[in-house]
Amino acid sequence: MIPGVVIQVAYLAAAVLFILGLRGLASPATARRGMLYAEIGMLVAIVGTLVQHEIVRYDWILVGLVLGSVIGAPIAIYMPMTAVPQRTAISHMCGALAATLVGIAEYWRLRGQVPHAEMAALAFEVMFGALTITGSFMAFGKLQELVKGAPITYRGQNAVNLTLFAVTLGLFGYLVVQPAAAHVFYAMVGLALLIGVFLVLPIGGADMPVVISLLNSYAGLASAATGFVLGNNVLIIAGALDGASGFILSILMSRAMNRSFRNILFGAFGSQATAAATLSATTDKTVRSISAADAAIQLAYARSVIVVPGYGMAVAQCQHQVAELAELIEKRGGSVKFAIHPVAGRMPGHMNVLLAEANIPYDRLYDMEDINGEFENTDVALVIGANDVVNPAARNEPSSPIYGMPILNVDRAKSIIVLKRSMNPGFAGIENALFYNPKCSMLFGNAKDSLVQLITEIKAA
Amino acid sequence: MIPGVVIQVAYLAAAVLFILGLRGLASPATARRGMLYAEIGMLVAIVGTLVQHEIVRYDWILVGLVLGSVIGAPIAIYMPMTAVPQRTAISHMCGALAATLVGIAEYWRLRGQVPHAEMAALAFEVMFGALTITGSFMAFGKLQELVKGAPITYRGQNAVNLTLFAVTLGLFGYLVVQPAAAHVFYAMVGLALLIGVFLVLPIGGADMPVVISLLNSYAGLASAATGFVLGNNVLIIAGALDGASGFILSILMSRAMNRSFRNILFGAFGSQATAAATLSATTDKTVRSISAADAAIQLAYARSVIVVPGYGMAVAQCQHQVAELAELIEKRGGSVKFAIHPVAGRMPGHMNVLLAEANIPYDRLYDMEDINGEFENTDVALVIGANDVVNPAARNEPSSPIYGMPILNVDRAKSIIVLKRSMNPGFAGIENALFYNPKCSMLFGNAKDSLVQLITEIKAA
Amino acid sequence: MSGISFIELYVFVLAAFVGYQVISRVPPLLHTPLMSATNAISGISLVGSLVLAGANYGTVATVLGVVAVTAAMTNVVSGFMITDRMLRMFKRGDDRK
Amino acid sequence: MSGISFIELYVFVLAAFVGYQVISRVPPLLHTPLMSATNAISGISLVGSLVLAGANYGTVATVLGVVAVTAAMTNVVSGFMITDRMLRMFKRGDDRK
Ligand SMILES: NC(=O)c1ccc[n+]([C@@H]2O[C@H](COP(=O)([O-])OP(=O)(O)OC[C@H]3O[C@@H](n4cnc5c(N)ncnc54)[C@H](OP(=O)(O)O)[C@@H]3O)[C@@H](O)[C@H]2O)c1
Ligand SMILES: NC(=O)c1ccc[n+]([C@@H]2O[C@H](COP(=O)([O-])OP(=O)(O)OC[C@H]3O[C@@H](n4cnc5c(N)ncnc54)[C@H](OP(=O)(O)O)[C@@H]3O)[C@@H](O)[C@H]2O)c1
Repeated sequence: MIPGVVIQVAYLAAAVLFILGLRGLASPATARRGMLYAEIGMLVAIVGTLVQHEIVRYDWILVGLVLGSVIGAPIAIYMPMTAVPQRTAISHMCGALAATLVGIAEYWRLRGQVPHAEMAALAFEVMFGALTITGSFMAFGKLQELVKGAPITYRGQNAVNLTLFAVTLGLFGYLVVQPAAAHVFYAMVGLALLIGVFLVLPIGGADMPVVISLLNSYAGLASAATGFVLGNNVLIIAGALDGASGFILSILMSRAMNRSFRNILFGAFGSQATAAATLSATTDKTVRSISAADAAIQLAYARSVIVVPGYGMAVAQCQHQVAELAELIEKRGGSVKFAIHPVAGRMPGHMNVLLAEANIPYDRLYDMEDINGEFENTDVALVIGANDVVNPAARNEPSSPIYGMPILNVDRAKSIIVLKRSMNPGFAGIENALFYNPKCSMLFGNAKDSLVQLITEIKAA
Repeated sequence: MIPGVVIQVAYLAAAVLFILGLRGLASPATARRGMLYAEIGMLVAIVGTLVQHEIVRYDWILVGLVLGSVIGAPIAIYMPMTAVPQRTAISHMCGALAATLVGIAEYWRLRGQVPHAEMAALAFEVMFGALTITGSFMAFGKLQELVKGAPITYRGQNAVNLTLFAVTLGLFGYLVVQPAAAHVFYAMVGLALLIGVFLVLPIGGADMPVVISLLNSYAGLASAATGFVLGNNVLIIAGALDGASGFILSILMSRAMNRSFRNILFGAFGSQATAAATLSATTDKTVRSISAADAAIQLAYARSVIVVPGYGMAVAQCQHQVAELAELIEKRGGSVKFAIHPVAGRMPGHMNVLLAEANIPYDRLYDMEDINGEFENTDVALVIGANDVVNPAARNEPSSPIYGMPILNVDRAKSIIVLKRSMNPGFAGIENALFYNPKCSMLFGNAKDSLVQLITEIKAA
Repeated sequence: MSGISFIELYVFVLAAFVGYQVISRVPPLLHTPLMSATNAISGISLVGSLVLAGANYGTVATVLGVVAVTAAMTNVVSGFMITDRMLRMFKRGDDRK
Repeated sequence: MSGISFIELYVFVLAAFVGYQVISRVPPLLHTPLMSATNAISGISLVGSLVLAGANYGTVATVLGVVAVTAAMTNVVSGFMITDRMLRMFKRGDDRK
């Protein structure tokens, strides 16, 4: 009785602390305290579990805990901030792996003597868990460029996938009716693992953030199902929180990208071809290229500058140079603001983290709605590796695939300087009329190199 | 098994519908749909309950349902909007009555054979229920002026109340240990009923809204405890929602009034004497009284008017005249806005409901923060029965009891017209320097009569 | 009495969180309807009272049950009707004839 | 396996509501830390794995349990540490030296 009460109280406390922890993330001022709550919650839950009767030996537990810490800590300490998407993918894989293994062990231990309702939860858990394991691993591979990032498609792909789904669901249904059919159980796990691979193959590397968030909510659902199987409420609650987070982020992303889930999951993004076509059709327009020296002069004498970072800043890893440049301009009396588009970069909040890493205070990062009115009165808009998020086609070309997506009104600034390596399109694979705007000058080259040149020139000016 | 599942599903659906219903209240545009959800939820829960096995006869149920509808509907249809506080009090009484009776019947039925944990929930339920019954009834009496509204105090009151509390808690503890002690159970119910009376006696009629909200959260807690006793989750959830609502509203009110709970519950607001003293000390200052004709001319030629309604508008029930006057001024080309202080009137949202009743669209009602900057550019601020919420002492007299309470900056308007009957103070019982401001003119008289005169004069102008 | 399981505490705590968050989002404009809406919802204690009035637990239980049903039903009916009456009054500027 | 009671559905539904509301309030500024924070919290599946690794359910269960503990613990440790590392980077203008 007593250990039962202890553990229940511990789990309830953990659940409350997790919720309070996530509430803390409503503002940067309370976020660290919130995370402390969540950490305490985790500790309470672990300690509470360890006093349970069923646990009779601690040696193997210790092995697992030490191994996990030894793997986890270096990842956390040495991982570059630009690798956050990959790490997130791996982390979903770990979470799903734990849920799936617990489910399989539970089934194995009970030798299939599982009541129907529990079997449904258990089958749900291992099915979602298994497909999240391989799906996340594939996503990791594409992001880390171990696997070819481009969508891998073949004829009849959708038919194959649908068949796989249907068969797996069939096995699921069979299991609920006949929980003792062990071979069916293991077959279902195997098929779910396959589904994870096939699901992610046709999706382009750049669409991975949405996929990762979706897998996040699947991992959460698997974890909640584990809670149902084990009758453990803190698992149910944490799984629901996790699932909600993944779901909301993927909705926000696909909305800000102006695309539907269906389009992302089954579209296999065939736009490369179209993009090339439009590009060639407009090569007769002129592009003004600018030298670093000239650009430096413009920036040195500008009274107001808005920096618009994009995915290119993450690729070039030049956030520190951006901060240095901004400081330099401010020392000379100009004002510098940062305009952050909600889907700039490749994951939610990407630009914010990078700029924070470069020590730029967050009250100088402006959300799109807050800064869009200010471009008109801005001397120079400095676009660093951003492309789609400043593409005016979203506003005025109904035929464009990004039409309707809200963008930063960079084209309203008095002059525009764009740092990128070439005229290649960005993520959406479409051309950008901004670069042909007479007010716009292109400073070609890797953003990091260009920024270093700009800084040297301005210092000399 | 089957009816069990039906009822569980019904209750879960009801809980979800209640939550969605309250979410709808986040905006007037979705509020009615939200309430429809809540109504459907209630219907689902009732129907789900009626199919339960335990129910063997429906005649008495029908009697109760019909009686309840026959009592409830006329209240809802004929009650004047100004009587909302009283009705709320009565409604908490009914809710608490239902919870308490269910608790007593449960105890009676089981002849005290109740396990300890259940007994704690049961005793909690009847204790909070009973004190809410009488407390709400007293509050109703004071608001409806059946009982003397002024605080009723006597020497040693706090000592008596504390003893009562202590004895009741003692009985509570005894019951948890000895659930079979029936006489202790009924004694505790009796004492809790007494506590309700004694708790509300020393609180002034004007402080009732805070008390009502507190009783609201008690009723919610009692209802949640019923849920624990009966193992009924929808009761737990609805009770928690109810409790949260009462709690939040009472916090908001006491914060906006710049007073602590302790002060309200035990302060017995002794400020009448002080108020009279300050009043007499300043009668040498001059007050400009104005005739309806002169006020009408000012209003008729004002280009911008802000109306500031207060409790006096509710007392005079003159919201329709206010609307008529506003329309008249607008027809003549002036602009009219309404400034709503969060605690104007005597209950949360009081002014909003009254003005909505008079058909004034809600987008013309401005919250304090949104309109406070506009008084400076306003020709006439028309204060209708408001007093404390426009008292500049809150801003510049650190010794004032309302110092620190946010107020409407009426004194910054180019001129001010105040409609009230006398120089008497308002709720807080303190004098208002605004009325001695050289820009301020007083139009004495019942607000309804004054408004009728103003309307006639403006029509004639 | 079906026995208190610890899990009901989870339900209560989570519901309190939900309540806190949902109610914090209600604007002052709608605080009066909010009060009557929660009154109506609190009428859910009806479900406990119905069993009391309809099961054969003896006369005392039935009498208490009928009173409880009446009280709770009063809340439900008047609460929802008043809330609706109030909400019907709230209009945007452009809805006005 | 302790049997599924219906009440667990309540817990799930309410937790989903709480999650939806809490997460909607996180500003875009903190979406990346949010992702790693939920990763860390999802490591709570540790509590299931610990029992598996520590109870005497046989070798297969123990092996699966140890792998599961390792995987979950990796999430907990790296999730919380990365979140903290990121959050430490977010500074207001006036905190900057
Ligand atoms: N944030 C999210 O959550 C998220 C998730 C999924 C998808 N997306 C999508 O990602 C896109 C983000 O837009 P964005 O404007 O940030 O990026 P973008 O449209 O992908 O453009 C990035 C640009 O950076 C340039 N670039 C790359 N490496 C560079 C380097 N080393 N130096 C200088 N320039 C470099 C590239 O041009 P060059 O090759 O010519 O240098 C490219 O045009 C949107 O379409 C969005 O929908 C975002
Ligand atoms: N809203 C809430 O939730 C709530 C809850 C609890 C307490 N309170 C408190 O209530 C107060 C509300 O402030 P308030 O400015 O609205 O009201 P107030 O300060 O109470 O003043 C109301 C004024 O209206 C006048 N009045 C009364 N009947 C009138 C009539 N028939 N015609 C014309 N004038 C009439 C009174 O003066 P005469 O007697 O001279 O006419 C009185 O000075 C605040 O102190 C607040 O803290 C509010």
